[in-house]
Order: sequence, then C-alpha cells, then structure tokens
Amino acid sequence: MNRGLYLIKRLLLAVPVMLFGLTLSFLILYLGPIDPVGTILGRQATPEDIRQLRIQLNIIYPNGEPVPLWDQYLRVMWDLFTLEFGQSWTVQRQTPVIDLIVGRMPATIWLGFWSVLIALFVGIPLGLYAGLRANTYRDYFASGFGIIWRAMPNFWLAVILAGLITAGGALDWYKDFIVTTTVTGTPDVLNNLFTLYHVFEGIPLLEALAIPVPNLIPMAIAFKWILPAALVLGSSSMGNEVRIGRTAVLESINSKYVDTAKSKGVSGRKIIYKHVGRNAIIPLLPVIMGEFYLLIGGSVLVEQVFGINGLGNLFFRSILGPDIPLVMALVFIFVIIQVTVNIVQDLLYTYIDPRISLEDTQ
Amino acid sequence: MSSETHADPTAGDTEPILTVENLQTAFYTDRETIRAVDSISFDVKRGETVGIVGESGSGKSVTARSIMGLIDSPGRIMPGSSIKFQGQELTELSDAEYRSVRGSGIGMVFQDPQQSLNPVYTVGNQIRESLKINRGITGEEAVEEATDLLEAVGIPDAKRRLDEYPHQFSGGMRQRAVIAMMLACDPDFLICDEPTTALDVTIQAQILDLLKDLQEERNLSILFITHDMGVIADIADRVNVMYAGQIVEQAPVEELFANPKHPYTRALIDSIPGEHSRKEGLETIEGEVPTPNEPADHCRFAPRCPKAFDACENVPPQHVSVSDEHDHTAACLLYPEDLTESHRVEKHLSLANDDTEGDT
Amino acid sequence: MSETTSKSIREDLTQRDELSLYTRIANNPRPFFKWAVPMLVLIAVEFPTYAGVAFGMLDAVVIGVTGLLDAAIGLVSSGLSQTIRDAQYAVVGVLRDAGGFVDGLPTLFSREVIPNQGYQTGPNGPWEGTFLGLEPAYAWALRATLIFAYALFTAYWVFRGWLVYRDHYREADWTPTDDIVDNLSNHQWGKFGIFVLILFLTMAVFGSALGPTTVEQNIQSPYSERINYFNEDTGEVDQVFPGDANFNSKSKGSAEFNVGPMSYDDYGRFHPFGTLTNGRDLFTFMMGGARITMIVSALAIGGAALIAAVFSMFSAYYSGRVDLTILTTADGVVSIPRLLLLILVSAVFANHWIGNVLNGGFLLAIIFAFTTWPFLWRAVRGPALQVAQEEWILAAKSYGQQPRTIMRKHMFPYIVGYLLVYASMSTGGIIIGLAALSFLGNGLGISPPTPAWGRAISMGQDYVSGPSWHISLLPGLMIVLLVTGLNALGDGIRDAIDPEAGGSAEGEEAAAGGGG
Amino acid sequence: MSKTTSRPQSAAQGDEVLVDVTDLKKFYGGEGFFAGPPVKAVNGVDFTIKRGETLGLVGESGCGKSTLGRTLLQLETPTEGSITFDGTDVTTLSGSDLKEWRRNAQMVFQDPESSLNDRMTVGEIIREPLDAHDWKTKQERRERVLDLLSAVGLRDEHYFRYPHQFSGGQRQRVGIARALALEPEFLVLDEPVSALDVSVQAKIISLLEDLQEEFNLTYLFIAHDLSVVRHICDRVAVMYLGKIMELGETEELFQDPSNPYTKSLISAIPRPDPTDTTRRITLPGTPPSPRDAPEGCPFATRCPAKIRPEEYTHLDEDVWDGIERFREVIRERSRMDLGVTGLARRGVGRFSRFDDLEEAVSDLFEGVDVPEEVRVHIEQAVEYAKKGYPSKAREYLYEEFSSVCDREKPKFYETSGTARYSYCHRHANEYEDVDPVISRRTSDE
Repeated sequence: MNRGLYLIKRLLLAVPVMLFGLTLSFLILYLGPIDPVGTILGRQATPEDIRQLRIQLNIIYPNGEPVPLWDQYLRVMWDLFTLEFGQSWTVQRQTPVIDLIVGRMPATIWLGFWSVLIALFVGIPLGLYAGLRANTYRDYFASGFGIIWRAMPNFWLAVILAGLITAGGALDWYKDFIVTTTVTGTPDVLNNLFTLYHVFEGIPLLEALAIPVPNLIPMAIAFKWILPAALVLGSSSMGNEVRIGRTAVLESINSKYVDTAKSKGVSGRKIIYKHVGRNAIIPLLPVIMGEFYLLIGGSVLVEQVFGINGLGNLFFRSILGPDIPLVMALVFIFVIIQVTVNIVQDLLYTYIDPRISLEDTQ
Repeated sequence: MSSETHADPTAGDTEPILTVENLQTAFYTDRETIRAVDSISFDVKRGETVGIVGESGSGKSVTARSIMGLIDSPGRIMPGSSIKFQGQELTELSDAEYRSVRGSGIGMVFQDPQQSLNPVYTVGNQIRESLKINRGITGEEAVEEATDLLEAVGIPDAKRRLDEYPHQFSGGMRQRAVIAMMLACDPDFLICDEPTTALDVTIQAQILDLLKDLQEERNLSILFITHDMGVIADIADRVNVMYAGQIVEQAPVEELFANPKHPYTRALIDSIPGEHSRKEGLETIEGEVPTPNEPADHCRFAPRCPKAFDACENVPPQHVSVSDEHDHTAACLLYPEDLTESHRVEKHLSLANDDTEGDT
Repeated sequence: MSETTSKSIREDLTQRDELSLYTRIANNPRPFFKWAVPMLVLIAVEFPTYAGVAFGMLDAVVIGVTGLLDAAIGLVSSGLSQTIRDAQYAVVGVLRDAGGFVDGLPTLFSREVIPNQGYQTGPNGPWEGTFLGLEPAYAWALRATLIFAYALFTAYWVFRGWLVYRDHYREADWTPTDDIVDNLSNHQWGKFGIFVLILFLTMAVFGSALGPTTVEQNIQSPYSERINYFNEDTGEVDQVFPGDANFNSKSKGSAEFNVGPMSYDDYGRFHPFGTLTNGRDLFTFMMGGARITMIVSALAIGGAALIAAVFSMFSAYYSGRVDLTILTTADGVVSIPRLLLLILVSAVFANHWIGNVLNGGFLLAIIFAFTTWPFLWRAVRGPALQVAQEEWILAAKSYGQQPRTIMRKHMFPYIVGYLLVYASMSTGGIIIGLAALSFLGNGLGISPPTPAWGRAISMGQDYVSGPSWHISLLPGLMIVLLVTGLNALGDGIRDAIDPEAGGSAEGEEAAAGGGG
Repeated sequence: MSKTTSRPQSAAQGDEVLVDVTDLKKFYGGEGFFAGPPVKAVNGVDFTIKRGETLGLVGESGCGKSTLGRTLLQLETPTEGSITFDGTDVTTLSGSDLKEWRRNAQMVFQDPESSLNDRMTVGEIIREPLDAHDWKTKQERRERVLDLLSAVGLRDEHYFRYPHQFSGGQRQRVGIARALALEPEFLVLDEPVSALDVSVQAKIISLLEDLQEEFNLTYLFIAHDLSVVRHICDRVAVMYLGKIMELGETEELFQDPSNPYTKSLISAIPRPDPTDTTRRITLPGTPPSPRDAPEGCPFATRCPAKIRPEEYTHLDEDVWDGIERFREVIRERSRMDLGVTGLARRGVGRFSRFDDLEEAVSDLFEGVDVPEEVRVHIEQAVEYAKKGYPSKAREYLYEEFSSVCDREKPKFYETSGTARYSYCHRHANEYEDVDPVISRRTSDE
C-alpha cells in the first residue's frame, strides 16, 4: 500500500471519530437543561419575540410545530461542515462567530507556539541526558524536574508565577528586564509582529502575495510577555518528555544493535548520537504530539490566570454564556485540530520508524 | 590448570592469534555471585575455527562478550584473567583503546540477526559506517565497496538491497548482512555467537558454507559458539566443551567425536536423537545444569555424572592430557586412565594447588 | 519433600470437597489469633469513623446510581421510575439512620478525647477545655500525630495479615505475588508513593478529627453554636459565633489582615496552615477537600479502569473489527479535550439535580471516568495484546474454555498490574482536573461551601507575593505531593511487576495526560 | 515408473484411520478494500493419520506446519477442505458439539515459557480442562491431576507450585499433563522440544514415547528439527510453502528421499560426525513469500532438480543459475511499492529507480558466458523493469524461461511400494529422475 492510499484510509477513519465528538457535544448542549430563549432574550421578552427567536433557532417550525431533534442535529452538523458558524448569542451579541474566533486566534497561537517549543527544547534534551546518565545523581536531578513538572497543576503554577512577577514579588524584576513589559493581558504588539512586503505589486495574480518579515522589537516584547505563560502551559509536557525520553534512551542503549555497533568499533559518542538518539525519538513522537492535546485544555486555565484574550478564554466565556453557536464552532475547531494531529502523527511514524507498515491499521 | 592446556607443542604450528588464560567473569547480584565464566583457558590460531559448545547457561556467550569487552555492570572480568589478542593484553585496555581492537581486529556476529541491526537505518548505511570507521572509506567508494560486500555474502541485487531496511530482509539475509557489516571492518578474527540458531536448517547450511568460504578467502580466525553438536562437527577444527562456566574437554574435532572422554561430552553426544533408531531409546542426563554460584572446589558435573565417586564432590578436576597422539585434554578425575583412583585424585589436587600458587 | 507430606497433600486434595482456609486456620490457630486480635482492636477503636465513611459513600453511590437509572428508565416508563425512586428513598433512609447511629459512638482519637479548642482564662492564663490544659497548638499536634501514627500502623498491620497468611496458611510456598511484593518493598520510590497515599487516605477518612476545628462548625454552619474566647479588650472570657470570629481573622495580604501558618487568631484559635481570605481555617478546609477529592477520584478511576479493562481484553481477544470500533470510540471521546468536556458538562448541568449528588462530585466522577478510560485503554491494550498472543490462551481455547473465563482467568491477572500502574498515574490527572474546575469556579467543580482544593488556590490568587502567600501555595503543594506520590506508586508497581523492562515508553505516554 | 494420485492414501490398508484431511486450505487476510493478496499459509494438503501412529510434520519456519496443526484442532477455521476425525467431519461442528469433540484432540505447545499461565499453580493449570468440561466431582478432578503429575514424572507436592519454579523441561511436562487431562485420543505436538537443551530434549521425547504406549495415543508431531522427527515418528510429511512435498515411512524417507526438497533438507542437517563427507545440497535464496507463492510447484524457485524448458536444456549450469537468480531479483522488484512519485515518474517516462538493475545483472552473470539467445531476453526484461514495469518483466521472463515446474502444479506420485508419495514433476515418466539430475548439477561446482 502506498502512502497516498494510506492517507485516504486514515482520513476515512477520522470521519467517525469527528462525528462522535461533535455528536456528543450536540447531545450535551441540546438535550441538557439549557434554555436558549431565556439566555438570549432575558426575562422581559414578549411571546412574539420568543416565537420569532424559536423559529430563527430552528427549534420550532413557523407553524408552531417543534422541530424534531434529529432534524436540528442534521442542520447543526451541516452548518458546521459548511463552515456556517452563525452569530454569537451572549459573548458579543450579533457578532459573527467566525470573527470572534479569528480575533482571538493570534494570542493563542503565539502562546501555544512557544509552549511547545520551550517544552521540546528543554524536556527532550533533559530526558536524553537523564537516560544517558541513568542512576547517577545527575539523572536523579534531571528526572526530579520531570517528576515535579508532571505533578504541578498548571493553573497553580500560573497563579504562583503571575503572583511572583507582580509588584513586590520575588520576580518583580522580570517586568523591567531588558524591556519593560507586562506579563498579563494581551499586548497589541501581537498585531505588529510581522511587516508584510507586497513585492509582487502590479503583477496580476501574485499581487495578493506578501512576504512577512518579522519585526524584531515587537517580537522580543511579545516573547518576553508570553514567556511565563508559555512555560506554565508547557510544564507538564516538559515533564512527560523528560520521563519518556529517559526511558526511551535506556531501552535503546540496552539493545543488541548497540552491542553490534560497539563490536564494529563505533565510538561511544557516535553510538549515542546515531544509534541511540534516532531510536529514542520514536516513542517521543506521541508525547510531542500529545502536547497539542494538553495545550487546548490547558490554555483555558492559563489564559484565565494571565488574562490573555485567546481561544481558551473565549471558550470558557462561551460556555458560561451559554453561547451555543460559539461553543459548537470551537469544539468543531478543536476536534479538527485533534484529528489532524493524530493523522499527522501516524504519517510521521511511517517516516521516522521504517518498521511501521502501511498495511497496519494502527 | 593452564599448564596442562597446551601440553602438546607439536600441534602449535602457528602462533595463536588469541590466547585466553584463566578468564573469570562474574556477575554480582544482591543475592549471589554468579561465576558465569570460571577460569577458562584456550587459544585460537590464525586461520582456524575453534568451537565452543555447551548447553544454555554454560557461559559460552559470556566468554564471547568478555573477549569483545562487552561485559556491563553487574558483570566484571576478575583480576588475574588474561585475554591476549595478537600479543596485546585486552583486559588492560581503556575504552578508547578497545574500540580500535573491535571491528578492525575482532568482529562479532550475534545470535539474533533481527535485533543486531539497527531498525531505523538502511543496511547500506550500517555497512558504510563500518567502512568509514575501520577503513576510512567514504562516499561513492563506500557504496561500491558495500555492494561488493553484500554480493560477497551472497545477497543478489545488492545495490538495491543497500537501500532497504533490516525488516525488509529475511532472517537468513539479515545474518548475511551482519556478516557483511563485520567483514567491512576487515577483521582478523571473527566471533560467531550462535549465528545460525535462529535460522532454518537450509539457511543454516548456507551460512555455514559462507563462513567457510570467507575464512578461506580472507584467512580469518573464527571462534564459533553453538549448542548444536552437528554444527560444531561441521565447522570447527578444534572444540572446547563448556559446562557451568568451565571448559571440561578440549580436543580436535575428529578426536572429540571419535573418543569423547569426559562423561558430559559423552552424554551430550549420546543424547542427540535421530542418529539412533527409535528402538534403542535415547541416552539422557539426569538433573539440571547448575548455576555456578559457588567457587569451583569440586566437579560441577558430579551430581549428574553416572561415573562420579566421592572425591568428585571435593576435588576440583584439572585438565589432563587424555590422548597420546592428539592435543586432547579433559578436566575429569577419571583421567589419566593409567593411574589408580587415589593417584588420580592426588595428581588433580597437586595440579590445582600449583595453579592457585601460580596465581598469587 | 518427605514421603509423609506427599501423602498428606494427596489426602488434602482428594478427601475434602473444599480446601478451605478455615480448616487450615483450625489446624494451626496461633498465628492467626496473634494477628487478628490486635487487628480487631485497631478497628474497634475507630469503628464509627470507618462505618461513617462507608455509609457516606454507599449513600452517595445509591443516590447517584438510582438517580441515573431513574433518568434513563424515566424515558421509557414513569411507573418503573417511581418504583426506583421509592427504593432509593428507602435505602437512603436506612443508610442515614445507620450513619446517624454510628456518628454518635465514641472513637479513640476524636476531638472529644483529645480536645484542642479552648480558651485562656487570662492574658497569659492557663488554657481551659484543651487536653490536659495544653496550648491548642500542642493539643492539636498531639492528636494529629496520634492519628497519623495509628493510620500508618493499621496499614502495616493489614499488610502483616497478608504475611501471616503467606507464611502459615497458604498452600503454595511461593507465588508470583511474593516476588512483586518483595520488589515493591525494595523500591524506595514506590514506598514513598505508598506512604503519600496512606497519608492522604488518612486525611480523607479522619479529616474531621484531624483539623483544629470542623468543617461543620467553621465552614458550613458557623452561626449555629458559640465558642468561648478570652477577650483582651475586656479582659474577660466572651462568647462569639465562629462566623463572626472568622470575619475578624481574614487573611487579606496585608499585615493587619493576615493569620499565617502556625499562628493563633484573636480568638485563641490555632491555624496550622493559616486562614483563608474569608477567615476560615485553611487546614480544616484542606481536610474537607481531601475527602471529596479522594472520593471523586476513586470513583472516577475505578470506573475508568473497569471500562478500560473490559475493552482492552475485548480488543485483544477479538481484535479486528471489535478492536477498530473501540479504537474509534476512544478516539472520539479523546477528540474533545477533557477539560473542555468537563467544563461543558458541569456548566450545562450546573443547576440540574444530578449536579448536586456528592456536592457535584458524582457527576464529575462520571465525566472523569468517561474521559479517562481511553487513555487507560490505550496503555493497557498493549499488554493485553501481548497476553492474547501467549500460547496458554490458545491452550485454553483448545479444550473449549469459554471466552469470558479465558479473559477473566488468563488475561485479567496480567493486565491488572499494568492497569494499577497507569491508573495510579492517571489519577494524578483527575485530581488536577478536579482542582482546576474548582479553581475556575462559576458553578464548575465541587459546589461551595463544600471545601475544594482548587477554590483555595483561586482565593489566594491575588496574595501570592505578600504575607498571605499561604492561601495559594499550600494547597498547591499538597496537590503536587499527592500527584507525585501517585506517580511514584505507579513507578513502583511497574518496576515490581516487570523489573526487567524498566517501563515501556509507549504505554506511559498514554497515561501521562496529566497537567489539567 | 510410478502411479499418480490426486491425494496420498494410507499405507497398509488394514489400519484404522483416525484423522483424514482432505484438500485443507487456510488463508489469512485478503478481505476488504485495502487488503493485499491473502497469505496462503496452508494451500491444499491431504493426508491421513492412523490410530496409534506418530506422524511427523516437518518444514522450515513459515511453511504452514503450525497453522496446519492449529487448523486440525479447530483453533483456526479452515478456508476450505475437510477434516474427518473418527468418521465425523469436525469442520462442521460448532457450539457444544465442538466443545465435546475437543476432549478427543489436544495440543502440546512449543514454548514452555508461554504455554503455561504463570499466575496459576500447576494443579490449577492441569485441572482447568477438567473444570471447563465439568468432569466428575472436585475431589476426583484433583485426584486425576495428581495421577497425571505422576504419569509425566512430577510429584504430588508440585501441585501447589507455580510454573516459575520449574525448569523448561518440567514445564513442558506440565503442558503434556494438561493435554492428557481429558483423556484425548489424539495429540498435536507443536515443536514440543525445540526450545529445550539437547539433554532435556531426550527426556521429553522418551516421556512422549512412553505415554503413547501407555495411553494408546495418536500423535501429530510438528518439528523443524529433522533428527528429532527421525527418532520419534512412524511416518513423516515434509511441508514447504503450504504444501506437503513428500510423505512416507520415516526411516525409508530419511534413507532415500524422493523429492528434491526432502533431499536438500535432509542433506542440510549438520551431522554430529566430523568425518562425514556426504555432499551437502545448499539451496540458493530464501522461500518465496506465502502471499506470492509460485503458480506451479512451490519449490520451483529454489529446486536443484528443476525441469528446464526443452529449448534451453543445452545451457550451462551457471547460466541457468544466473537466470533463476535474475528471475528472483525481478520478482522481488515487482513486489516493491513504487510510491506516488514513482508512479508519476513512470507515467511521464522518467522512471529511474531501477537503473541499477544492469549492475545486478552483470554481477549475477559474472564470469559466465551468456549465449546470445538468453542475453536478448534478459536485456528485454531489464528494459521493461527500468521503465518501471517490473511485473511486465516478470511475465516476460515467465513466458520465456518457465518450464512445467513453474506452470503446472505437480501431482502426487507414489514412489515406493510402502505408500510413499512425492509432489514433483520429475516422477512422471517423461522426465529424468531426481537423483541423477541433482548429482550431475552439483558435481561440477
């Protein structure tokens, strides 16, 4: 089976998974005790307003008959898959959901990007180091970090870190370190990270293309501002990477092919870089991919504590609303991310581990 | 013990390439010390194949790993052990020095070809690695050389095979690839640790033929380790029979099969099925192979030996010559046959004492 | 072994119908009684506490389960659902009566026996009402120490019971479990995990006796009963409602409004962990939180492990389409990030009656179980597949053993170890998730005023740098300690059941999804 | 010279047949939209086992012998064919009938580590079949277990021990006791001694022989170790790639094998005799994948006595060797996945991945004088493959160089009076017999 066919198969398998997630959310929201009319119109609504709204929300037909649940379900699903997300109910009334989401996206992407990156560049090297120095004090030290990172609730860590950076805290200096920034809220530099150069001015078709060039100062400010939040969000992934990295190295270092490589006269350093390192990456792949999963959930809490106006925060507010169109749209987006990450992971596997056969389903 | 090992000078027409003397490798666990290899001595001459044969747990693989310097904690090669390769004492080498011996000096083929190739690199990559480290060959030349090596070990369509991963090879081909990888180091000496055990009999035949051909072409010395008496008869020039960490008999292969002297060797040969008709029944050895966790102050085979007598329980048998024409020794209190029992015991005791004094 | 023992084995095996433990004890009763009598005493001195916990949990489970049944059957037949409700009322009534009865019984380490709440009779006068007239801090410390010592000893004595069974009454002189226990008892890190777990279980069970005051008096109904205190202004002993006292003992981050750890407030009340922003005792709050946390996470992980065990065995035994279906379902559940689903469900059901069972904990436990099993299943599926490949499974099929029996007898004993490993690691995630919900507040998580760890962290948010640092820091550290302990326990069990492997990297990832 | 038959018959007519297998097939996979071709593990076998005899089933790994054993016991559902046991067709049994029948046929497994559940005591393990069938009372079950323990040479006090406390040989005894618990008539022994050391092997073999005599058992003894088979079996069936190649009385088959595969296999056993000078037939290459088995004789790709097409009989051995190896190279390449890019490049005629084929060819025919008539075909095939159509090259070579061995399935020929059957075209009257061909072809090496 070649890779193209494999991808098609994986995509087909993703359909029931997505439907399951979305259906579940639908059932909770539509079968649960939510009163959309009351939520939107408040108490002082006239019966006519209520009737109009019900028709609009596809709860009753214009003739007053209630719309069956499966009919509502099909309508909701159809709208989602055609990317018709509708308008917000409560978070920002009458605003298209899509606008709300797009507006909150940059902060979350910026936060997620750095949390993944920091976790990767700290967690994996530390894990590999611990594995190579297994059962020494250096190992215990490095693994100790991993254990603590895994055990710390990230909202708590966020509270402590944010608290220490505020006035009078032990880390107060951070705010004035190099450039003066805050660490909470959403700075507007995010809109200024890149300058777009329209180099193809005047050339038809290519005209719309622009080359983004990073603006260093806003970049630095935005980075410094996001660093504490990103550290917190990435902490448990970092812990997982230390731990799994260590185990993976140990597993690989005790294998027969390392003995064979030694018998060939390969040097210790080369054995580690070439033979151990590459094999140790394989079990780390799901951990790295799992970061996205932790990130989506964790962003709700971290954004809450650091006051970042991102998707996590939006999701929280939409649920408290309750703002059903917004919730469904966000769940839809999260599920798509999740499913995509899974497929990417499976495809990456076939590249980094030649043994994975494309014939196998999983 | 060692004094008797190479008593017959006539057989040694060439210098040994490898001399193992009084090798002791022990594993320290919380509960006990396992003397996996307990004072063994043997040598291998240039261009010959020496076999080590024994059942599982006899210490034959540990011997191989000791020579390769692959003993990891909790195992340790005990002081007083000596492994001389081409005149160089291996037990005293540092890690870096050992590296220069491995590969270009001694290569090793392990039992399970499935596990001895790194699954994430192509076969070609792993052969080229050998070439680069040991012979400094890189680039296009390395590809050519690697192709030639795969062809030399009988893999058709070698050039394409270089780009395949180990899991795409069949078991026999994988073992060929491992051999090619070791040959790429251009070693003088090859240790084969049960290289055919995981393979089918027709594939085993191919590998044995291959090893013989290669030995002839390259004047390789081979230390061949197996549990299979048939394989040892086929490939070895001289044989060491191991039991519970010790060598119990040493002889040229024809001599060993024609006149096995040690009761263990005899039992081993007799318990091979197939050569005897069904009606005769099989010779069996009672009991189990012991774990060598106490010092060798007795014969470890004694509890299972049909010919054991009282002294076997408290006298450590030493190697004595058991043949007039051949370089054939056995560590058994039944020999030398021409002495009475009490004289034999005395002789072994005095040899044992000489040996311990020599050590200190 | 001698001829005679051999003969007696044959007699044992062929003469009796059942090889009962009872007969073996009857033959050699001494070791049993030497163990059983102290055990009985240990249980007896704290029996009302254990019974109270048991009745409380039964009560919650009965209400929760019948409630769910009621809701499900109510869709079909209202008559049946009425019957169920009647049954529920009956059972709960009995349980509450029984609970009330045992509540009245005395226990050894109660606050009545070693009281710590008292008052001074003068500015530096002696303490009235405390144990032996000790300072409240010492009286409390004494009681707490005794309780922990008692709990640790009881845990040891239970283990000792197994040793007695092993040495005196078991037919086999060795079993694989012996090795596992030996390995675990040589595993310092694993033992640390066990210790932490016992510590927190003690807090959950003996919480009301451990705190310097009670949840009831200090938090839930602070205006029902007055307490005595020495009023420095008047120089007399006065009476005050705990609620009013709390009002003047707030920790608000400034020097004048702060009662820090290991200090007294103006009413002579000792606060080991200081007070909350509303003046309540943080330690008492934490003990109350420990109980609800342990109950919810135990229910959740129990449910998840059950589902995961059954599904993983189905996956491995039947493989193919069954496996694929379970895989798709698991992926579907996991496709919605867990915390989001939790928030979603708790918010939606915030005002529904099922959201009130166990102060909202029951519903949370169900959601946690529902969202955790895919991780456990993924982690245990590997070992299950491995067992399914073993030849003894084929052997069992060859003599016609039922699939159900094969799974129970031949697969389950192998995966249960791994299940424990990954369950203890996943429990950390559940505890953190639970705290996260209470942290977010807004009707999520455990409903106030029932104490919840996350709420304490949330309260202290603004006072991290300052005198009231303890409010956020201490609850967080307790969570870190508990989760670390559970991870350590998981590591210990893993190394004990599989000392060679040193852990496979793949399985752990699946269970590692902590972090909230 | 010999008579042909579609299926081998039982030897002496008077003996009672216990197991009769007819055209049994077992395929794996091959269903569903994304599946590749099925694995033909057992591809049509026929044989009978007489009451009280030991039939050996030998072959190399992957030849389907274990699958055959499991299918016989209904642990796998056969794809096709029938298995008659004592007159009943067991492939049609199900539910309680099947369970009842299972009492008659039991299995001893290869790996003593894996065949016993480590978490159960030996007593429980042996008793489990009895429990599953609700055999008599509990006391009687336990008594039976004790009797079985002593029958296999273990002691009463082993009842409460766990498998961990036993050596490999002892564990295998426990496995045998469990198989005997329900008093079966028929035992499938799936490599029962392969995982054991030689000295232990001998003891287990003796035990099996004694038990057979004591309980009048019928054995199917599966093994890859021919010397063990030679010792214990009355008759032997030799399997290769899902087919039985030869079947006959043990001693005769070992002394004078008819089939080229049996000959090669027996000659490959290393003999514990250093003075042995018999020429070993070393087979080239490896067995083909059971997904892609040859159309004709399964052994055709490696056979040392393969029949050559009429028009090429005059060619040198070396040339033929080269041609066969070249065909194998092309076969391998035709199984390769070209990938999306490969297919795209082929579409626009810019395929270059197989450009190294010429090198492979020159290596295969190194030092061989290849006649023009052969060379053109080889070159044509190389051309096809280089353009990205290895299957076309494979077909082309098949058209040009295939013989009856490649094209037609052989029949079973009775090659001696003692009911010996061999699956080979060479036994037909029009072809030269196996022995002279092999000795001629191997002598000039």
